[in-house]
Amino acid sequence: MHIMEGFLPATHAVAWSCAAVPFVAAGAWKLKKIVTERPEARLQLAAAGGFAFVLSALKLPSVTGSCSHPTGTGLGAVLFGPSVMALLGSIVLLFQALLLAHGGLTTLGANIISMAVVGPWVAYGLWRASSALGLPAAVGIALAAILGDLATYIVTSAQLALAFPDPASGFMGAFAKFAGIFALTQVPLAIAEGLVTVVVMNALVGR
Amino acid sequence: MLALGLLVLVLAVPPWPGAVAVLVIAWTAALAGARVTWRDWLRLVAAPLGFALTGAFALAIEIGPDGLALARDGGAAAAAVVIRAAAALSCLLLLAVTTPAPDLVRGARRLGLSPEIAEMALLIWRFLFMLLESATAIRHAQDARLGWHGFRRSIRSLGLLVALLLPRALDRAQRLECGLAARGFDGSLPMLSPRQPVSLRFIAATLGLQAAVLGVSLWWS
Amino acid sequence: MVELSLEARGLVYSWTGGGRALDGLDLVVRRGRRLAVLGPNGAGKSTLLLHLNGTLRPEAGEVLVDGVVLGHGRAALAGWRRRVGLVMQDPDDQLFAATVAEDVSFGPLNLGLSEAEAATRVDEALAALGIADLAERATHQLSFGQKKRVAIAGAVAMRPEVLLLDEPLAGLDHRGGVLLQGVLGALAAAGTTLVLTTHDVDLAYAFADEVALFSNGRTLRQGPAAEVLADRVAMAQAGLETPLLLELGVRDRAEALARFGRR
Amino acid sequence: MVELSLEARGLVYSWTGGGRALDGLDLVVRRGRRLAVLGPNGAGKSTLLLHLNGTLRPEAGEVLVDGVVLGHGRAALAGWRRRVGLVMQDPDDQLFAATVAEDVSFGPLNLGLSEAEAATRVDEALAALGIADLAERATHQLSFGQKKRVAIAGAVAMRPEVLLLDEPLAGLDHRGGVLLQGVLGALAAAGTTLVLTTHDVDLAYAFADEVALFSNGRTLRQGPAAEVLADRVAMAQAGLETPLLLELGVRDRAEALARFGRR
Repeated sequence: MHIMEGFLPATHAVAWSCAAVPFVAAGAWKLKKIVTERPEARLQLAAAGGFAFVLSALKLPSVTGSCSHPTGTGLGAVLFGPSVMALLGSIVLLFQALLLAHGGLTTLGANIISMAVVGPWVAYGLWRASSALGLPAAVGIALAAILGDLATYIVTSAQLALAFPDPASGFMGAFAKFAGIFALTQVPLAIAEGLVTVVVMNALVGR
Repeated sequence: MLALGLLVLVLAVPPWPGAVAVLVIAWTAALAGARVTWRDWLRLVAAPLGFALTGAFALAIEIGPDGLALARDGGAAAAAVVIRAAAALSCLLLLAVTTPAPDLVRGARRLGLSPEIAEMALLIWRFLFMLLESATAIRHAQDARLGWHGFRRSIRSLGLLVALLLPRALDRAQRLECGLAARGFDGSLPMLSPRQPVSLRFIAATLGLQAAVLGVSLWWS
Repeated sequence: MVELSLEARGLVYSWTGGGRALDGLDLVVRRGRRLAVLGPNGAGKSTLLLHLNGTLRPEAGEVLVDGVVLGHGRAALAGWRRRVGLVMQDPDDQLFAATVAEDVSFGPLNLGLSEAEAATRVDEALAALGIADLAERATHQLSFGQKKRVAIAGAVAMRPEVLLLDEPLAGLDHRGGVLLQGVLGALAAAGTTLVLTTHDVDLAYAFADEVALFSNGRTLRQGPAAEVLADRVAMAQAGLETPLLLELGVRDRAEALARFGRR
Repeated sequence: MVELSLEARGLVYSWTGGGRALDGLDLVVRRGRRLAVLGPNGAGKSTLLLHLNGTLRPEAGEVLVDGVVLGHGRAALAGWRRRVGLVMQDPDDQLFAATVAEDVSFGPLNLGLSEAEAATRVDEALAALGIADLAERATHQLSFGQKKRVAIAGAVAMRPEVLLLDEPLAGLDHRGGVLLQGVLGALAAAGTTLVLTTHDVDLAYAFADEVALFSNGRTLRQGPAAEVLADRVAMAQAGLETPLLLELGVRDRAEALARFGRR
C-alpha cells in the first residue's frame, strides 16, 4: 500500500526519507559487491526489478487496488538477499510514482521503509524459517507473500498514525483507525495475492 | 524543475491558499503548457483517488470514549490534507509528463548519485517496458480464452501470468547478456549521456513564480 | 444463415500519449470466408483484432456480430469471446500451462464444460491441428512451429465461429508455412470464418478470398483478393508491392497455385 | 588482402539435454562478399552465428579468422569481437539503454574510444542506417523496424570487418525490408563482409553472392547463390522451395531484380 504524494506533512516526509537512507545505502553497497563478483548478475537484478514493477502494475481481480510489492521484492529477496532489495525496491517505487502515480516523491522515504525494507525482510525471514522447519516451498512462499503484505500495511498504518494522531485517543487510536479502515481494502488484497502466489508456485514447480 | 520546486512549496506552506495556487499552476502547466490531453491527465489524477478518500475518511473520524464519532474539526483537517495531497500529486504528475524518468536519473547522477545505481535504474527502466509489453500480451491472450471471467479464474490466470513472466524475465536477462557480449560487454555499461540545454529564462521565470506563491501564502496567513 | 458475421464501423482508438492506432476504420467479415487484413507494420492490424473480440474498447465506432452491436459488459463479452476466437502473433504469450493438453483445455474449462467434455474438445482440437502426438509434451520444449499450432488449438478448442489470427505465418519457414496453411484450409472447409492479418502479399493472394487493405488505421479498400491486390494505386498507398504471380500475369489463383504449388 | 575472412571447421555443439545443434559444420566466409546462410527453422543457423563471434564455444572443431584459430581467452575474445560484429534476431535482446544514442555508444566505448570519438562513431552509424533523427528517442517507443536498425547501428558503430546478422528481415514489411536491404547493400559496398541467416529463399537469391545451405547442423552445399538455389535435390533435402524467379527461368539475377524490382 503506497502512501500517496503529499499526504504526509513535511517534517514526517523528511524524517522518513532520512530513515530510509541507511537501508538504501546498504543496498547500494551490497549491489556493488554483487556486480563485482558476478558482473552478469547486473542484468538479472534489473530483470528482477522490472518484474517487481510489472507485478505492482497488474490489477488484482475483483479487488480494488493492484498487486503489492512483497511478491516481487520478496521473490527478489529470495534470489538475491533482502538487503539489495532496499535499493531495487526504491528504484521501482520511484518509477511507480512517476509512471503510475502510485506513491510519490515526498512520501518515497516512508514507502521505502514499508515496502522495500520491512516487506522483503519479513518475506525473506518467513521463507527462511519455513524452509528451516521443512515446510513445502509453496506454503512458505505463500505465507511470505501474505504476511509480507500485511506487515507492509501495518507499517503504513503506523506511519499515518504517527503523522495524524487522533485528537482524542492519540497514536494508538489513530493506528486503530487507519488499520481498521485500510483493512477493508488490504486484507482481501493480501489473501488474493496469497492465492495467486500459490498458483504461481504450482505452475513454476510444474514446469 | 518547476514541478519539484512547487512540490517542496506545497509541503512548506499552509494548504490555503498556497496549495490551491500550486494546484492551479500545475494543472495549467500540464494541460496548456505541456499539452497533455484531458483524458490522459484525468486518468492519471484518478489513480490514487482510493487512497485519498479512505485516508481522509480515517482523518475525519475519531475514536472517543463512546466509540467512533465524527472528529471535531476532523472534516476541516481532512479537507486540508486532501487539498495538499491533490496539489502535490499534480506537481508529481506534471514532472512525470514533462520529464522522462531517465532524464531524472541522469540529473541525479550529475548531482552525485553513484554510477552503479544510475545504471541499475536505467536498466530496470528498459526491462520494465519489455516485461510490461509481455504481461499485456499474455493478459490479452488469457482474456480471449475467457480466463478473466469470474474471481477464481482470474486468480488462476493471474497466477499463470506471473509464473510465465518470471522465467521470461530471467531468460530476457540472459539473452540480453548474450547480445551485449557481442558488443564487448564485460560487466560495466558505459554510455554517452545526452546533454540537456538549460534555459536560463525558464529557470528565472520558475523561481519568480515560486517566490510569488510563497509570498502570497505567507502574507495571507 | 446470415451472410454477415462481424462488422466494424468507424472504429477510433488512440494510444496513451496520442497517436491514432485506428482512425475511423470500417470492415466487414462475411460468414465462412477467409479474409486477409493486409497492411504494413504499424497500420493498426493487431489493434483491430483486439477490438474484434472485445478486448479493447473503441473511443468511437462499434463492432457488430450478426448485426447486433456488442457491449462491453461481463456477460456480453463472455458470449462474444465464445463466438470469436483470437490467436496472437507470439505463441509464447499464449501458452500458459505446463503441458500441451493442459494448455489447450484452458479455454474449454473456462467455458464451463466438464472435465470429460473439455478432454474431448482438446483431443478434437489437437487432431484438427495435426498435433495429437504432442498432447503430453511440455510447452516450453516445443519448436516455434509446434508452439504456433498449439496456440491455434487453444482457440479452436473453444469452437469459435470466427477465428482471428495475427500474422499466423510470421517466423515460420516454408515447410512450417505449408503445414499451417493446410490446417487453416481444413478449418475453413469445416465452416470456421477466418480473419488473418499479414504484411505478406503472396500469402494474402494464396490464402484469402477477400482482402482488406489497411493503412494508417483505415481500410483503403476491401474486396475480392485478386482485385484488391491488383489495384496498384491502393497497394502503393499502403506501401506494398503487387504479388509476383499477379505481376507475371497469372490472374487465375487456382491456376497460379497449381502451377507453382507455392505457399 | 587475404580472400578468406572467417572459417568454421567441423563445429560440433549440443544443447543441454541432448540434441545436436551443430554436427560437424564447415563454412567459409570470403572477404567482402555477402553470404546467406539458408536453412529451415531449427537447422542451427543462430547457433552458428554465436560460434562465429566467439559467444559459444564448440565441443569440437574450430573457428579461424584470417587463417588463425581463435581462442576463447579474454583478450582473444575482445580482439575477435572488434572484428566480427553480431546482430541478433530480436532487437530487444540487444538494446539496453533508455535512448538510442546512449545504446549505440556502448560498443565504441567498450573499444576504449574517447567520448568524442565514440560520439563520432554514433553519428556515423546512425547516419549509415538512415536514423540520425532517432538519436534522442526513447528505446521503448520505437517501432520494431526502427529497433532493428538501432540494433544494427550498435554493431556498425564498432566498425567490424565482418557483420553477422540473424534473420535481419524477419518481421519487417515490404517497405522496411527494402530499406534495410539498401542499408546492408551500402555497408557491403563500403567493404564490410556480410553474413546473414534466413529461411527466405527469395531474400537469399536477391541479396547474397553466395549461399550456404544448412540442414540439421551441417552445410549441405556452399557456392554461388544461383547455383545452390537451383539445386533442387539439395533444396528439397533442406525442406526449402526454389525461388520463384529461378523457377520461372529468370537465371540472371541482375535481370531478375531489374525486371521485378522486388525486395
